[in-house]
Amino acid sequence: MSDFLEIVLRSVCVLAAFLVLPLLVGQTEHKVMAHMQGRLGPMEAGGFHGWAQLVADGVKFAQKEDIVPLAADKSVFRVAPALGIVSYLLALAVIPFGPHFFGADVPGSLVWVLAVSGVGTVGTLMAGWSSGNKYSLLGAMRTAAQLVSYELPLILVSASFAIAAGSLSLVGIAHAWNPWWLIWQLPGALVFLIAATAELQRPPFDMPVADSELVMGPYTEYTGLRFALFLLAEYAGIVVMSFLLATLWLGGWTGPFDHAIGWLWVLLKGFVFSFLIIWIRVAWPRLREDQLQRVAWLGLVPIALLQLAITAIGVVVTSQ
Amino acid sequence: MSSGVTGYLVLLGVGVAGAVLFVAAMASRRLLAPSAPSLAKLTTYESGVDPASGGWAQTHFRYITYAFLYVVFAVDAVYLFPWALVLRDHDLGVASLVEMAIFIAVVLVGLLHAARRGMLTWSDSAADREDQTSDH
Amino acid sequence: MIHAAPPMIVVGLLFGIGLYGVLARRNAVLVLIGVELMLAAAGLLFVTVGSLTSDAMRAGQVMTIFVITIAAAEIAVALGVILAVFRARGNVDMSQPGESE
Amino acid sequence: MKLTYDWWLLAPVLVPAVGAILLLMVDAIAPRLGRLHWAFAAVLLLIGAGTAVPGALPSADNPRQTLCLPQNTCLYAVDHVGVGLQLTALVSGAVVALLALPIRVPAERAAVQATLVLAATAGATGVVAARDLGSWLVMLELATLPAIALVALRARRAAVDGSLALLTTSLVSFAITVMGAALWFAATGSAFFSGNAVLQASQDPDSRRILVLAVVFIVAGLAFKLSLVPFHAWTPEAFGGASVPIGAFLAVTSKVAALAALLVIFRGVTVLGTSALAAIGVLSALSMTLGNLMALREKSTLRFLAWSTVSQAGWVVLPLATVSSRAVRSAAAYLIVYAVATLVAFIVVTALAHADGREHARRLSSYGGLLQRRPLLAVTLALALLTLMGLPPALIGLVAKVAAIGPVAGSRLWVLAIIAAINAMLGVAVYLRWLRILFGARKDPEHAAPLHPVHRALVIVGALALVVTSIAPHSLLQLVGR
Amino acid sequence: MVATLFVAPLAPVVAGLALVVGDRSIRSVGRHTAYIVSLVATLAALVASILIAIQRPVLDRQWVPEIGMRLHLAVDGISVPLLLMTAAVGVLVVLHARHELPAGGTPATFFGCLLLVIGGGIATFLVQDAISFFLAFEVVLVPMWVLIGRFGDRRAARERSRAANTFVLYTVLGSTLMLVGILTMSFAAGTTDLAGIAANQMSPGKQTAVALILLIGLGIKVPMWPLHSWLPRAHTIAPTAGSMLLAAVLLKMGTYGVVRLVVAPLPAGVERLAPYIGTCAVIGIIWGGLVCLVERNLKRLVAWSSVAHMGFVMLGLMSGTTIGLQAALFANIAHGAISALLFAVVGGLKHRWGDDDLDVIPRSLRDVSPRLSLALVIGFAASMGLPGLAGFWGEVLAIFGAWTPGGDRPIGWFRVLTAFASIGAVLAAGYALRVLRIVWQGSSQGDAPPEPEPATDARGNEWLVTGVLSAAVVVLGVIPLILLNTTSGAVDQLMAVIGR
Repeated sequence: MSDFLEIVLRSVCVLAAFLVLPLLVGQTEHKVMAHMQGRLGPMEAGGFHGWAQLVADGVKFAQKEDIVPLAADKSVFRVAPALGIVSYLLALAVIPFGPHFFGADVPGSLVWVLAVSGVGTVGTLMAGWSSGNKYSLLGAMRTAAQLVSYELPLILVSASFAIAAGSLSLVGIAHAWNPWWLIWQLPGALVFLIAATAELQRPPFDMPVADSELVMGPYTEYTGLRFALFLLAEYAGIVVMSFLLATLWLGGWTGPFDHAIGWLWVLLKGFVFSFLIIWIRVAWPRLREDQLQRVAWLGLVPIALLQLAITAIGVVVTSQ
Repeated sequence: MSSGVTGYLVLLGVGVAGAVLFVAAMASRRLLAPSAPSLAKLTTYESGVDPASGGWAQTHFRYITYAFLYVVFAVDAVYLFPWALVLRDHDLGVASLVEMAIFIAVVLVGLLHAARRGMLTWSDSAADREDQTSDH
Repeated sequence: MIHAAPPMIVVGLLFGIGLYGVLARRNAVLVLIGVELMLAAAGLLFVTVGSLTSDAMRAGQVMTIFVITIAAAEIAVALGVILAVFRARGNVDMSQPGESE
Repeated sequence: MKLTYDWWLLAPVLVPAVGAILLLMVDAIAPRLGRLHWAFAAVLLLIGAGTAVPGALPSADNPRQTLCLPQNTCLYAVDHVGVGLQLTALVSGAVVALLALPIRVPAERAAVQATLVLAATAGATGVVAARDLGSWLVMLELATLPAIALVALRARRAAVDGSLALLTTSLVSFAITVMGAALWFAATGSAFFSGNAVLQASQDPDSRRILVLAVVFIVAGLAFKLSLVPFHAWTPEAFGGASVPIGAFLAVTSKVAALAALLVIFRGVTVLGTSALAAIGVLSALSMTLGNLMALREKSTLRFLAWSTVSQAGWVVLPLATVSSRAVRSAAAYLIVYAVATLVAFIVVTALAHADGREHARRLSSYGGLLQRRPLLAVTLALALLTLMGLPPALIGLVAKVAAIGPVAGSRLWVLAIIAAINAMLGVAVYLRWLRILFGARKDPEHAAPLHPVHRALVIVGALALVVTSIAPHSLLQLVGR
Repeated sequence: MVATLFVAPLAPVVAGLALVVGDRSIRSVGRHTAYIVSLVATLAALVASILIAIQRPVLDRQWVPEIGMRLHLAVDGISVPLLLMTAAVGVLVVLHARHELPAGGTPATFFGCLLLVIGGGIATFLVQDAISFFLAFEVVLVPMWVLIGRFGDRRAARERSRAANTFVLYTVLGSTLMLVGILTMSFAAGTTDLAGIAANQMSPGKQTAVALILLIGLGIKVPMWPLHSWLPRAHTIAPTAGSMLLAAVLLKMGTYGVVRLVVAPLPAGVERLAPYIGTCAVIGIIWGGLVCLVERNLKRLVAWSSVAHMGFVMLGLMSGTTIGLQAALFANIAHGAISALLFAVVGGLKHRWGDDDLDVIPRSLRDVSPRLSLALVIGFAASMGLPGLAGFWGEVLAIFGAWTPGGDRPIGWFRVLTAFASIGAVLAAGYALRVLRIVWQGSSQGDAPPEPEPATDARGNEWLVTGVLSAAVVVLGVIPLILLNTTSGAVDQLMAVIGR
């Protein structure tokens, strides 16, 4: 019984986190982008600096009519949005905010995160395929290409972190962290950041949803709440990836007084990366599809492999 | 939280929660959102012009080589994670390092060859180049 | 530890479905999927048995990884061939006999 | 957990494998070498064969093992039979490479094909020696997948059809084989093909049942690769579609791999008794009969050879219907003889296809009067066919048939023996068709070029090989030990 | 003098191969050269055989250990006569081929194939190792196939290839079945040596099974009713020389095989099967006789008559008595000589008149060609079993032996069989006389005047061949003991072994 209660509680907490954190990131994006572009961004909703903007957006989306085109593959079309959110929800559940402060502890949680976060992209793929729309199809294809190209460096560098720590669980990795990693794993971290951005199809890697040529890519046919769920999934993705990187590279909760405020450190580090991802969006122009693949295969993969080599050799040398 | 199974049960619960969230959202939409379908709304959107020839038009798929590369590499990544755990082992460490180095090197040769043969350049000419085999 | 029965049932199901797909479907891609299901069944059986038996070499788990790898290699080749077939024929239906030169 | 390494013992596998990588690198560095790669491949394979030779000497201890774990179970072991098979695979691979040498292909394709041949040969030599499930599966697949790619790489319509047939069957077969392996593991609880684990398993009725199931699965899976009826459907398609040297590769090297894989299992399951092996007898009988019957009415050379392969495969596994170490040797001996004869036949066909054009070489009828047109080719082909028939003057074929029937007659499987006898007759009828055409009315192609020197050399070597082995069968048969 | 053991079989084989291969690849060989070469080879073989027969050398050594094949060459009383006959017939055949060379291929190929067959025959009677016996058995197939298929009757191309293929397929089936039997026995005995196999006694049940397989296999070669159907076809089509070899050498291999592989090592099995095989033999005798009564084609008639004769041989073998065995061996040789003679003569006639149908033979052959007609008379007289000629002893002794069968064979049934066999003998007399009458007084309906022929009578080689064969027939008929004595020793041994 107590087990059951515990399970429910944890699930609810994770859900809550999942609903709050992305909104924070989203709001941050609004404001940061605005200020970087010399604007104010949302100011009205909720009064103080438009803090309730995204809530308002949500309400608005909920009220919009939901259209399923005749040409679409109905069932797939309807289910697609769920995949994104569920996958990132599951990923978020295992990210530790402290040595004993996490949704679910599973051995090899790193592998778990990598596995489920990949599924989110499949949701996009389904959306694009089922829409029965040329833009969407093209977008879906590009999504697939991007997935296959950037999943790889992501996995490789994650492996590099795992090797450095000698553990597959995020908690274990965070425990094994020491300041040297900041330099030792720096290339890996950069690759991770870029690959993650690409995975999330954030600018400058938003070729699939390139609104200027593909309208909205896979999401073209979506309206109302389903569309909102895709947005939610995107920001949830940002959250997951940032916190994951924070755990892997910056040792998660480790920091001054971490036994007391470890979770705060995690949040802090996480948001730093979220901020970076937003910044990247503002700073760089969109890459062309061929440039995308080139970056992945001739840039990230070799660097990732290099990082692997460095890590492995380092581990062997130090452990002998 | 001791037994190894509970963690997975929590994940199950989280999954359920996600599903519930989705269902709830859809329900709320059903309550709040209007529904007045019309043909104009339901037709495929192609920037205003009437849709030509169904949505699943034959688009040439240039990424197949990337798909191959991904399959090869990503699966090889499978070996990295177990490796992470044995690398610190004293009598396996160095040996496994060497083996993994050989392994990655072989894969890299493949990548190198693919790159050299223009599989990674952005064109499908490599895929269906005219072949002048003397036929047998 | 996890009980043996459920995984075994899953193994049976996967293999059966895969076999059905192989036998019933004429589209090469679907056959390929069927094969993958069978392989998955085999892998699951390996890892289950491996977790039940106390083997110093973790043979079961290792075998699973091998199977996964080989399956991937197969997919690579298979996709290539299927693509070539599609280029040559315009469909990947296996029931129609190939004209053999 | 330390392993012992004996690099000389591993060389027959490593040389081709490393060679494949080298070839890719060379091609990446100097992309314009083109067909030169075939020469590299041939040389590498011959070197590999050279490294295998010491094991073939009667003095060599039997079996020779390496990659041994502390509790001396070894992952790699070659006995005399194994060495024989390894040599066959390597040499046949080299011959295929040489056959392909003169054929014009796009520069980038030659390299890839050569690499694939090397890789597949490495797999074939490896599966011979594999003594644990893991390397067994990996090597088996390493021997199979490149073959599919090789067939597909010709990129002609028919080749593609053939490769699709080959692909689907081999994928399914592999899935079944893996399932069998998993069941094996479940039954014995060990990933080794060691007899004693099987013995323990065969004590307990439950695990024995699982084990029998596993063996059935594995045999079925390998039957695909050996193209035994009823798993033979891909053979004519693939042979008809593939380029002729690749056909030779499928007919010889792949078969070596498949039989080697079967033998590895066979050694393990002898404790199960004949119950599990009755299936092999049935398959063998079916393949012999159907293969011969279909070959009797076949008009295309390559498909003819495909059907002959089917029936010969039946002969190869014929001894395995009985449980004895003699059976293993007999099967290996027959396979080697079959390999030599078939290879020679393919050499002739390739040479002809290169000189007179594939279209001409593909019709059986167009071999009319080859004796007047190209006596060398005709005589060599006749020798090869006689060997496959098992009639003097091709003594070696006769000896092979004796070896194949021996165990069956020895353990008094009358039905099987008589079916074999009838099929000996059918086989003679089959090959006589072609032989008659050779001596028959002359039929010239529209344009005939002289033989390519490499091909001519190969033909002569092949003829000599058949003659020598016919005069002294011992020279070839001692490969499989005694 | 071990060398003779090699010379006897190898001289023809090597020469034959040289002729066949050399003719194509090096330079085409002329008719005369081919003739000389083959004559020399066969003479060498004959001389060697005679030496062997006198000195009885033995050679025994490893050959192909993988299949337990030894190189064991020797002769005994049973094989010596066959060996000599084969060698002698070989020479005669070559002589005859000089006189009558069929079209269809180069002379070198023809002579080469003849030599290969002869060599194979000689080898068969020399080897003492079961597997090499099988091997020698197979050697003759391909050359014989070429002889029938390429050099056969020019008038019927399709029939030619059919006859050739039927011959090869039947024989291959037979020999492979024989191989199965051989392997079974050698596996049980642990040796492939004929003596060793004979020494090892299997359980009666197994013996019966093996004996059945072997008898079916060898019965095809002998040929024994109902497995004979390839023989008439082959004989009709084959060139004269081919027919002579077929009758005098190949069929003997079959019976020799029965003696060596069935009668000697499997007494119990033979005893159990004897009634049935004997029945088949007798049916063969009657059947052959009846067909001969109506057959108008001379060559086919002779062929059918040999089916009948072989029936006698099998009957003798099945009787399981010394007499019967002796009779069988004697009849074997006798039939070799007689049918060789007949085929030579009939072939000559066919050569002359382009057809061997009884109708086309003009009025009273004896006027046209006395020598040929004499030979023909002798031949048919012998084959009808006239006392004083070779045919007589074989048949009479066979019937005599079968009248009181050895072991616990069903006496009653064997008496019935013998009765029918003697009826067969009567039939033989019938058809022989029929032919002779026609030859003597010309054909009943063909009243065309004999068109003048340049060389209608036998001259030179043909006369030599027919003469020698006729002489042999007469000699064997007058003093059978020369043959019976040679065989008796070995036969007694054999009976001693079986008797236990």
